[in-house]
This record gives sequence, structure tokens and C-alpha cells, in this order.
Amino acid sequence: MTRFTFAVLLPGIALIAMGCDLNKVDPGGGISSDSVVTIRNGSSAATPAGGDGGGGGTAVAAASGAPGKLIGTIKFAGTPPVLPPKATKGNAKDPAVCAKDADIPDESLLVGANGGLRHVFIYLDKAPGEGTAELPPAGEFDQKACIFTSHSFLAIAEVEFGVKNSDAVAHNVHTFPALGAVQNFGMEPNSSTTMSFNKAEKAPMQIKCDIHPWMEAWALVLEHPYMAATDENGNFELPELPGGTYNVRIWHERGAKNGQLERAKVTINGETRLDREFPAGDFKL
Amino acid sequence: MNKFWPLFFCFWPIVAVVAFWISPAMNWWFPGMAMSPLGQQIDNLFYMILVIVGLVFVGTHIGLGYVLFRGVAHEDEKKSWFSHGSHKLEVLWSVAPAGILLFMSLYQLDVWMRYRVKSHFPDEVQPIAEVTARQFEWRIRYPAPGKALMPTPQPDDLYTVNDLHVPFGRPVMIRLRSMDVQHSFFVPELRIKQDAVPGTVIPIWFETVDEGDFDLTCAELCGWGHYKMRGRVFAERESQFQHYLKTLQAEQDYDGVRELGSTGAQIAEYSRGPHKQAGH
Amino acid sequence: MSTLSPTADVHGHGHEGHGHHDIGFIRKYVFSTDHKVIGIQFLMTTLLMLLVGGALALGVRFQLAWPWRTVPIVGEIVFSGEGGTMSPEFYTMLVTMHASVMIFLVIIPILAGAFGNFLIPLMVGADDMAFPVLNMLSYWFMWPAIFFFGLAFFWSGLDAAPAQGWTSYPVLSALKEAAPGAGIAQTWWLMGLTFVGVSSMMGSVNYMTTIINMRAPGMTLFRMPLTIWGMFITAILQAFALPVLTAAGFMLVAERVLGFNFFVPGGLIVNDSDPTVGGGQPLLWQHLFWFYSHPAVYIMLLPAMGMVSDMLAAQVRKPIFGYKPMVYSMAAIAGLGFIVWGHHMFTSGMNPALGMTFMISTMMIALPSAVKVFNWIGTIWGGKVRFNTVMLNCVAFISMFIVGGLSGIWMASVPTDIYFHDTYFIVAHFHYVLFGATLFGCFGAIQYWYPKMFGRKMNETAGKLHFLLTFIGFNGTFFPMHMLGIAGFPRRYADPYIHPYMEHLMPMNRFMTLCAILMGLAQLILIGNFILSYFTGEKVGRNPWQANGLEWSAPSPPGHGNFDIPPVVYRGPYEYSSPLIDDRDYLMQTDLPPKRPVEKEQDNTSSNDAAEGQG
Amino acid sequence: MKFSDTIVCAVALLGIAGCSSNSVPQFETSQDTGKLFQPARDAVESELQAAFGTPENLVVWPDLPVDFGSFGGSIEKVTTQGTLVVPLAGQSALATDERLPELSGAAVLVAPAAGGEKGAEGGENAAAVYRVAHYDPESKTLRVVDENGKPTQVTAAEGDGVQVIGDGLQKGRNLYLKHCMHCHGVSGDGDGPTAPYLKPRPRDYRKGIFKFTSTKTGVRASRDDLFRLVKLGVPGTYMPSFMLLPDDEVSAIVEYVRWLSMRGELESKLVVQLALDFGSDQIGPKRTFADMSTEFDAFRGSDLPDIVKSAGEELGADWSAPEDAENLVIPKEERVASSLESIARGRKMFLSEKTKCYSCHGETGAGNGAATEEINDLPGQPGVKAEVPGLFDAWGNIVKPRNLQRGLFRGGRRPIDIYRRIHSGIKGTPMQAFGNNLSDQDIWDLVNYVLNVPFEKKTQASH
Repeated sequence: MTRFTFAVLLPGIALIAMGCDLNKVDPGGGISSDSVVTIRNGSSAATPAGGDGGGGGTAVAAASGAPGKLIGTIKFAGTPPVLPPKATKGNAKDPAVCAKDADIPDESLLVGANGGLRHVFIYLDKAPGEGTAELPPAGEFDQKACIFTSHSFLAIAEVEFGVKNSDAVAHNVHTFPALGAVQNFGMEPNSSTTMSFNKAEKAPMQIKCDIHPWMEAWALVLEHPYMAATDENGNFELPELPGGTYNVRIWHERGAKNGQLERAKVTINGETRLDREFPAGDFKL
Repeated sequence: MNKFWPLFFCFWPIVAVVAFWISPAMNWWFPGMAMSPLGQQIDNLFYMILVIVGLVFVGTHIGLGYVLFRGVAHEDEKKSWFSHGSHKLEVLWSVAPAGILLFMSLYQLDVWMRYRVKSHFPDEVQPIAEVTARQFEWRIRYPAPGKALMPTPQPDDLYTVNDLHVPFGRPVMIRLRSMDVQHSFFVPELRIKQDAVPGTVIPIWFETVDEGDFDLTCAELCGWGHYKMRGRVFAERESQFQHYLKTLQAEQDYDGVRELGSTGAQIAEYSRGPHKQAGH
Repeated sequence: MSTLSPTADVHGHGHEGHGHHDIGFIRKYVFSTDHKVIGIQFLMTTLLMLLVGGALALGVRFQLAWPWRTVPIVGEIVFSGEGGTMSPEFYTMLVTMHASVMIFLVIIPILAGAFGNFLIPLMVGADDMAFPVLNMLSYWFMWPAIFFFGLAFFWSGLDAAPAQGWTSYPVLSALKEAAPGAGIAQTWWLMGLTFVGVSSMMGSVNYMTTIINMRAPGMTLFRMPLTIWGMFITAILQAFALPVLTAAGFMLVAERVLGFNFFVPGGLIVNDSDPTVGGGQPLLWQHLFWFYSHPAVYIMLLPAMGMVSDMLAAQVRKPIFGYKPMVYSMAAIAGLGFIVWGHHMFTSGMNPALGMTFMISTMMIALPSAVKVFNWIGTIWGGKVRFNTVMLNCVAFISMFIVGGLSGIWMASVPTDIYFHDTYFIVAHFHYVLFGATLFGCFGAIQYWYPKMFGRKMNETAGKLHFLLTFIGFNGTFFPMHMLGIAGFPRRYADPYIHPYMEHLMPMNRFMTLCAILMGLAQLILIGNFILSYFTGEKVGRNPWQANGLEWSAPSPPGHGNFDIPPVVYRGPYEYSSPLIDDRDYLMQTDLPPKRPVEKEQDNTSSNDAAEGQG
Repeated sequence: MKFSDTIVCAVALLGIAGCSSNSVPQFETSQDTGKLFQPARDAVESELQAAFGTPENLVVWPDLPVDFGSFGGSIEKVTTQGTLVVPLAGQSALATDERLPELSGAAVLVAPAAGGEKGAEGGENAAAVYRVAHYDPESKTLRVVDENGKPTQVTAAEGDGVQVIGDGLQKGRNLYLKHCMHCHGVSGDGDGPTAPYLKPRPRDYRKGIFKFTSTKTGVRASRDDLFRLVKLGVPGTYMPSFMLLPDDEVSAIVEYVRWLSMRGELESKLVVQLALDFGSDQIGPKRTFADMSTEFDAFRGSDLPDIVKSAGEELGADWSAPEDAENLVIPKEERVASSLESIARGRKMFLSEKTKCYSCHGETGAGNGAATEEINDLPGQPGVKAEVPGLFDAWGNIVKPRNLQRGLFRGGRRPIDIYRRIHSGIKGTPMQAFGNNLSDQDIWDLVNYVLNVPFEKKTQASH
């Protein structure tokens, strides 16, 4: 063996020895790698930041101002697209009941004559700390002519309300909550029952009927009554609030950003107006 | 140094023989004794071939080693032996192996016939279960207690998965099917193997000589989960087997309300997965 | 370069490439029609593929030794989220591609393609193949095959390669739902297979024609070296068996793409799909496949047998013991090879009566194999044994072939095959035959004919080191597989240890894997030796081994047209240590009969012997 | 011999590349988390890390109703230097006496006597954490060291509660990674390396929804449900039967799967809380990254800990509920014997407007009802039409109504199983609960009919 060879061999062997611990024949890693268990102490990893309060979604501390209602109008700016009906008259499943007399409209974007947008949810994320309004009487959720009424439904968590099937066919109510428990139960023809949502949500949830795929509604479930859905002219009215500044969510099912059209900071000082006009670009169309 | 390589080539058959010799002691051997009469015959055939093959193996390697050894010692100046062969030797080493090979093949036909040829099956062996292989498990269908297995599913059939219970001490037959791709029903301890070919129903019979549970594996590549197809064959007393079927029936008819009756204890266990009593 | 020019020798040593003809570099070295260049191209390609196939095998071995551990190098890239552990379907893909690459891209082409091409014209005394362009095409059809195999493997990023095993049994390979790799990758794979088939077919037609028509004057059939016999019989085997496989391949493609139902029976529910509507028979594929693939085993063996015979005779300076029985046994192996395919299907549920006939025919094929082994031992007997690399590889060939052949007896006998079918016993068996025998033969042949290819010898020390490591690694890897098989260890299991009766075999598998790694690394020595010897090897003349064959009468390396002096054959190729001459122990096929008068007695014996040897 | 040098170098390079690899499995964050803006994503990840750790370093969160294989006891005597006399007893199926000698290295919680045995569960009582150095079951002596393995003095008194966290979770993890991960993924997202080839897709646990349960609508799966499912497999899918595993291993897997579900649920709960305010799509000219960061820091300091805390409590309640017998679906009436009359009634019910079973399952039960031909909106994605007709499940996968003619029942073929499917639906799918509409009698008729569908022709022929 030449000296040169030797000179190369030695570093080679050294490299092998460095790269590969030959004593450890059993390679580690993979699923058989070791794992340890530690115990969680305390309940959050959050590192408290300097500032406190005023955070996202929370009620901003009331500086001043008289209590009042929040009212307003939500509008669609520009010419709304014309959505085809979800089922045309006489051509739906179960034609004896569904779309018997009229088309079943697509309610996901209903714009009134003055540009007012229907079925927009306006709500506070959190109840104001004091002076909570009374809970409104529970609404009723109906299924009529194979349409859910109302398309925008408001409910309070853990408060029972009536569900009705006014049709001569069976429907089912299938909810898609983000936080609460899923419900999916059948409604036999012309029956009624009660239901409730077990948890408050951050945003409205979809309700579907699997038998009639066009049937769709949106329900907002909160722990407090500070919510409203716009009527056919885009008008809404929230119950009276203590004076102060609040974060108000404006949400529509076709809103481009997870449905949220805007998170407005509103200061209540007596009756306050919140009018908004959203261009088509803010929607998923 | 010249002797190194002949020794090297001699060393190797010794290693091979030693390896085979110590294997049973090291547990590198059959997974236990053959638990079926047919399996014992197969083992005997294996050993017979092992002896013959071993002798031939050692013999040829000794021959090879010997000629190498002699060849290494061959002087440089002397020429090699100039020979084009020997007719007598050629005849000898053609006829002798031919005889041995023919003997070996004819000697084995009997076992093969008993295993696979229908007319040589044991008398009155009836199918007791249908085993349907699928990716990646064995689905088993029994007839209701006291009934015979029908070719097509019956409303009162009993279903289970991966655990095949059979009575021991008598030949039993299963009907082997595949629901998707080709699988192979392999019970090493019983020394049986039969491919489950899609589209055909293949009857296989076996007899276990004693109680026990045997691993059932798949021996034909059937997809990514091939290795996962572990089932078990439980050989048990006839009475236990009948009891098992009854338990299975009670489990299968369980409506969550009705009194559980005498098999209640088992059913309670079933709610945490069946066959605890038989397995671990 | 004129074929007959006596000065060709001078040029023959160089690779100047700008000789007398205006052949461009591309025509000369890339799209060459020269059988020698094509042979070397085949050799390079197959050695490359050998590394690929070996790497795949190491992946398989790794999983068996350390199941679900981080796979070195590849694992961290491909399965990073899972901690680098290979997924079970990747394991089956490795198994499949290892076998496919090794069989179709290494062993078959290295024997028929590389050595067949290089040796046939040289050994029969022809200036080139009968159809040089066809010959060139046969090489260049390998590349689409490699491309399609590669495409199959890398399609959609390493994880949807064919995973049906190299046997590709339907239904697994016929329905795309049945396995991860049964999608388009399986079609690519079949395309690759078809290209390999076309390539082989072109080669085999060429070989048959060349051997039959282009032998040098005096080269009678029974004066042909056994290598040529091996190649000839292989070519015939390929010509008859390949069409069946190609047809089967097309049927499977038709089944997959056009919805024919050759192989898929009705009513199967695979992967939650709708029930199949077929009416086909899965066993049909097995019959067709094995009708080719069993003879293919001999395609992978016979040329190596021939080459080892030639090398052995030259190394021990002795005539082949029983030349004609050697030829007849090769023919017998080939003939019987066509009627034994059913022994792959003993447990498949085919008619049991067939099992019996196939058992007898399979047992009988052991007979010519035994005759060959005895004849090789007879050849060494009384010879002068000098252990150089060639000799070592030849002896290893014989030794490994004995092991592989004998373990086949258990497979041939149906009752024991019931147990051993699809266990590691059979893996051990065919690796002993295909790797142990064939590849050791090839390693020997590379060393032996390297001087003829490049005019230089390969390094002996490195060759011996390579042999030693490969032999130890090989036996360490594959001998324990017999034990695994006896223990009932099934093939193609990604994690056998979830079955309790195999748990205790993991240490043995680790040992085998370490041996396999050793063996894999040893091949780097071969590659290094192969490349570096081209530059540094000892320069040699025409006949460095003092052998008798026609190829040794040509320059090293032979120029275009091979022979500077047209060869005329006077005797068989194995007249070593002939008493007819005194000054040397070899008598080349082209040497004129010795003029020295010989004693009467000696003359008789030698002519008798020669008569037996030469017919 | 120059080439040998080259070879040696090559080998060395391979050695370095090959043997130094040491990659580990990792939990992946969900797609929804990925849509948050960076600081929020980091916060979610660090919360998950704190609550559940990584596959290498599993975190035991004692609030969760997971069987960690713990042992408990109260101190009888404290001797010197970290040695306690405690009779330890297993608190669960995963903590058996045989495991006692193997406890070395396990974490120990020592809670003041005021908390008693319960004290160990809450983090508020600031239970001290040690590790087991050695436990001798004979003399019941427990020697503990501090978390770094150094000898320490135990601040405890007689009667204090001791909880030793066993290796239940690790056992489950190892088994899960070996048997389940290839399909269900390391984080239980149903997206392991094998998953793309499987139909139906492997379950994504992160929603906490399992299809085949014995519990009422809206209630999670019980341990027994998961145990049975793992043991028996899901016929007709790639979920195989794991009968091959002993019961304790299956239990360990079930616990680990529940733990993974909880991890996924915590993640999605946090994301729901953050998505509307801190989604990366909210960044725009009106609201810059800096604005959002400031706002998020405040949120993180004030609201996030509460959210995590209440999410933990919710998880605890939700996953304990299925173990409560009240939440199980148990028929009030016995099964109506399967007779031709009952089957006929069931068939009538199946085809009635009251149930509309046929609308999905088809009039012959072949799973080809009209609903499978309709184009649906994707659930939860208003206005987004599915590209293919058919029904979708909660995971966004197309789901076929069961073809009853095949006689394959994924959730089990016992009458009680089918009763439960009809009574409370199949979670996460359009299969609805009929329990409030139909009487037990009606459901049993339906069960009898469904069980008879594969044999229908025969029954009619013999009729």
C-alpha cells in the first residue's frame, strides 16, 4: 500500500467513524424512537403581553355615552348578479309539495329595490359587561314548501325553540356548527318538535336538508341577544345597549373573508346608526 | 497462501451444514410441530429430502474441495491432465440422480393426492365455514348451529372476522373465497397453504390433532397491507366449538334489551370485542 | 480501418476514433452498430442498473431489519412528516421494482445483451452480428424500457410505483383500485416490460442468425465454445417464450385500459368500488406469465453456465470434462424448461393432476443441472488450479449453483412446496441461482473478457477483495433465508414481526441486512475497479489468458471487423494441455495442426479424445 | 490502487449521509390553522405544543378524560431524601400491577392533602412534579428525583395524593405509529402516506366525530365503540380488523386516538375563535399586519388563556359524556321478531314519506336513491356547488348511501347496531337520526327489513 493510499484511507475511516456511530447498530428515529411524557402545569402557553384589554372581539371599555339602539342599513353596492332559482316550478323533487306554485329562489344573495341586502347578520361578539337586555322570545324554525324559514335564524344557546315541518313530505334538519354538537334529525310530514343549540358560535352556521339539497338556512347562536338579521330592505335593529364602544360583526354567507364583511368599531351614544355599502368585490359570487 | 482458497470453499459447506444442524436448537426452524396429520407427513417428506439433499450437497462440495485442493498442489511445470471426459462416469451420474429424483417425486404423490384431489379427501368431510379473504382481513361465515353451510349466505348465518374456530380431532373443510384480489390461506403450524383465487371457491380440508391457536397469515401479495392479514385458527373441543357458535349467535342476535340468558357473560365480554376467552 | 490490414493491431490498442474511416464520435460510440461497442454499452448500462436494483434491495432489507425506523437518506426526504419511516406500500413498491430492475434490466441484458453481443461474433469468428442495425436497436430499446420503469417508479413522486410484485398477478395489477401502484404506473411498467421484450427479441433473432450462418470456416456446431451454445439455446428459448409474455402484457394493458376482461372475474368489490363485471380468470395470467418467466430463469442462467465452462477450462488448463453431455444437458434444461412452469402454481388452485405432472417434470430438470455440476468438478479434476479472480468467481458459481439447485428440490416436490411456497425459502433459492450463480459468473466474465474489451487487465487485488466481500456478504444475506423460510416467514411482508411466531427472527434479519450492506458496498469496488482499470490497468496483448477461443486471436481490443487475419478453425475450443505440443499448454482453435510428428500411442489417445470432444 | 481511495471516500460519504439521519414524526398543523396570520398561527401551535406536545414529547394534561395509565395512592410515610411510602394502585385498564416495577422515569404528581386524590387533576393546586427513580412494589417505597434527574427533597406530608403517570400514552403512541399512522397520519388527520389510495378516505379524527357509535346524536364515541371498531374493523372499507392485537394494546390505541381527537378539536376550537379576527385574509389596507399584531398581542394576553381553559373544560365534558350510560342509545322495547309481517311493515316504512329512506338508499335498497344523483352544495361552503353529484360527509368526501343488498354493515350487523344507526343516525354524514320520529316498534321493523334486504328475492319467491 502506498503512502498516498494510506493517507487517504485514514481520513476515510475517520470520516466513517464520525458519520456513523458503529456501536449504535440500531438506527434511531422513525416511529420506534423514544418518547417521553411530561405533565402539563398551568393551562395555557400564552405569554401575557404588555397591553391588556381592548383585544379583538371584546367589548371595549365604555368611556361614556348614553345607552341606545344600534340601527342601520346594509346595502349591496352596484348591480347585484341575478342568481338562478334553485329549483324551477314543477321541476323539483317531490313536485307535489316542493316548488308547486313558484320557483324556489336562491336566497344566498337577496338585494332589495334600494340595494338593501337581506339576511346579513349584525352581532356583538361578546355581551356588554352590564345591563344585558332581556332575551327575546324564541323564534320558530319552519320548513314550508321545501324552504327553511327563516333563511337567517337567530337563536340563543341552550334555549329551546320550536321546529316545524309544515310540508307533506319529510325533511331533515342537519346543522353544521363550528363549536357545538352536530344535529341531524328527521322531521316527518306535518310535525313539530323542539331543539336547541348547545354552544354559542363565533359565526352563523349552515343548516341543510339532505333530502332536498337546495334547502339551506343560516343560524346564528349566541349567548346574548345582541344580534339581528337584516330584512328585505337591508335594515336591522339591535336591542338597546349601554353606551360605549363595541366591536360589531357584519356577516353574510357570501362574504369573501369567512363570511365576515366587516368588523366595525361602533360607539353607542344614544341611538346610533351603522350604515354600510359593500361592493361586489367583498362577496364570493 | 495457496491453500487458503480451497479451504475457504470447504469452510463454506461446513458452515452451511452446521447452520442447519444448530437451527432447530436456535429456534430457526419450523414454527412448532406440525399440528395436523398431513402436516406431519409433509414434515417427514421434508426431512427425507433434507437427508438426500444434504448428502448430495456435502458430497459434491467435498468433491469440489478435493479437486481444488489437488489442483492447487499441481506443479507449475507439469501440464494438466488432458482428458475430454469419461462416458462411463457420465452415464453413472446421469442415471443415479435420475433414479433418486424419480423416486422422490413418486413417493410424494400420495400426500399431494390426499391434500388436494377430491376423490382422496377423507370421507364425509363437510364444509364448516366459508372464509372470504379481502384486503386485509379474513371474513368468516358459519352456518347457524345445527345447520349445514350453504353456498350462498343465509339469513341466519353467523359472521366473524379473523378468528376461525374449528373442532379438533376430525377433518374439517372450509370453503375459501376472495372478495377482491388474490390471497393465500397459510397456517404454518398446520403446514397448509392455499391461494384464494377471485372468482373461484376452493375447498380445503385439514385436521388438527390437538387444541391450540395457530397463526393464519396471507402468503400471496395482496396489496400494501399484505403483512397485516393476521388471523388465528382456534382448534377446540367439539363441545366448545358448538358453544362458540351459540355464543356467536347470541351476540349476533343481540338487541340491547333482551335478557342475555346463559351466554350473557360472554356477551358482556363481547361488548369489548369478542373472543377474549379464547385468545389471551 | 481495413478488416484485413495487418497493421490494424497497432491501431487496435488505441481509442483514437479518428482512424481511417470518417465515422463520427456519435456513430462510433453512441449509435454504433459495432457489436463490441453495443456489448460494452449493455455492460455499462446493466452495471448501472445493478447499483439501482441493489439500492432498492437495501431499502427492502432495511425495513426488514429495522421496521418502521427512519430510512437513511431517502426516508427523510420522502417521508419527513412520518419521521422518515417508509410506508407499507412503499415497501411493496421497493420489492417490485427491485425484482423488475434486477431481472429485466440487469440479469437478462447483462448475459444476452452484454456478453452475448460482445462474444458471439468474436467466438464464432464473424466480423459482426448478422444484423448490425437490429443489434443497435436492441440496445436502444433498453432505454425506453428503463425510461418506463423509471416513470413507473417516479410517477407522482416515488409513491405510486407498481406494487404488485414483479409477477404482477391480476386482480391486484388489473384494477387500478386494488393497490396504490396499480394506477397508470402499472401501465408504464407493462410498457417497460414490452420494450425489454422487444429488445430481447431483436437480440435473440440476431444471435440465432449469427450463430447459424456466420461461423468461421471449420467452426462446426460441436466445435463451438459452450458460451456460444449457452447463448444459442438462450436465444431459442427467448424466441419461443417471449411472445407469450408480450401477448400477456398486451392483454393486461387491454384489460386495464380498454376494459377487456381476460383476468378479472365478476363480482369483485375492490376498494369500495362497484362490483366488477368481468368473467375472466386470474389463473390465466399466471399460466401465461410463468410460461415465459420460468424459461426466463434459464435465460438468466444458461449463458452464465456456458461462460463459466469456458473460463474454467482456461483457468485450470484442461479440456472441458464431457463437452457433449454439457451441450445436451443445456438443451435438456431448455427443453424441460418449457414444461415446468406450473411448479410456480402448486398452491394456486389449478387442477391437482397438473400438480403431479409438473412435479415430475420439475424434478427431472434437476438431472441435467446435476450433470453439469459433475462435469465442472470433473473439469477441475486433475487441472492446474491457480486462484485468480476469474477462477474464484467460477468456483463460487459452481458452489452457489449447487446450493440453489438443491434447495429447488423442496420447491419441486409439491407437498413440501405447499409449505415453502411464497416463503423466504424460495427467496433464498432463486437468489442463490440468480445472484449466486449468474452474477458470480458475470463477475468472473467481466474480469476474464475485460482485456479483450479494453486491452487492459483489471486489478487483481481489488478483484479478489470484491469477490471475498461479495461472497461473504452474499452468503450472510441469503443463506439464513433458508432458515427464515423453514420458520414460515412469508415473502413481501413489510412488517412480519406483528405475527408472534416470527418475532424472534428479527436479530437474524438484522444480521442479514448488515451482510447485505457489506455486499452492496463491495459492488462499489467492482465499479471502481472497472472504471479505473480502464486507465491504469496492465496493458496486455491478444491472448492474456493463453486461452484457445477465437476471440483471443483477435487484437485487444479488436478493431472494426474484429479479426485482422480471417480465422480458420481446426479444432474445438478446449484443447488445453494437449500432448500434441510441448512448448505451451494451449492450442488455439486457429492454430495450424502441429507439424511435429507425434508418437503413435499419444496420437491415438488424443484423437479419440478429440473425437469425443469435437464430434 | 488509486481506486480504493475513491471507494473509501465514497463509503465515508455514504456513512455520513446514512447514519447521521435521525428524523422524528411530527404533528402537522391543520389547513385551517394555516389560514391564520403568522402570530396567530404561532400562538395556536404553541398552545397545542403546551397542551399535547409532540410525538417525541407527549404531554399529559390531567384535565382530559384520557386514560394515561396512571397509578395513584396516598402517602403513608415520607422518609428522607425523596423517598415515600405509597401503596400504588392502577387507576385504569392501562395500569396493571405487572407494570409497577417498570415505572422508572415516569412523572409523579404530588398534591397537597387538601386536594386529596382529586388534587392531582387540576393544575391550580400547583402540584409538585417529580420523576420516579425507583419503585419497589414489595415495600411500596417510591424514590423520586426532580425533573432533571437530580436528587431532591420532597415537600409532601402523609396523606398527600400521589399520581404516577404511566406509559399508557407512549404505548398507545408506539402502537398507533406502527399500525395506524400509515392511513390516519401522525396527527390523526386521515392523511397518512397510504391514505390517498384508499376509498373511503381514512377517518380524520380532528373533528372528534366517529361515524359508528352507540351514543346519542351529538355525543362523542365511547371507548367501547372505538374498541369494538378497532377489533372488528369496518367491513367494506380498508379499516381492517385488529383482532390480532391483544386487548390491552387495542385499549392503548383507543386512548391515543381519543387523545389525538382532543388535540385536533382543541386546534379547531382555537382556530374558530381566531379565524374571523386574525385570518391572514383580513390583512388589507384598512388593517395592516402591524395593527393586527398589536391587537393579537393584547388578545393573547387577555382572552386566549381563558379560551384555552374553557376549551379544555369542554373537551373534558364532551369526552366524558359518552362513558355515561345516559348517553347511550338503548332501545326501550325488545326487538320485534323478524317475521314476514314485520319485514313488510319495515319495507312500507322504508318507502314511506315519513322516513324517505328510499330517497337515498333507493327503492330496492341498492344505495342508488335519487339523492345520489343530485348536485349538492358542499356542506359549510355556501354557494360552492360540488363538482360531482352525490352526498357529502362532514369531511367533504363524497359518501355513498349504503347498498343494503350487499349485506355489508360497516357499523356492525347486530340488530342493536342497525337500531342505533337508524335511531341516532350516522355521525358526520347525511344519515339522520329517526329516534324522535319513530317508535321502537317502527325501528325494529326497519331493522328486520334492512337485515332481510340481501335475501329479499328469496323471501318473495317463497312467499
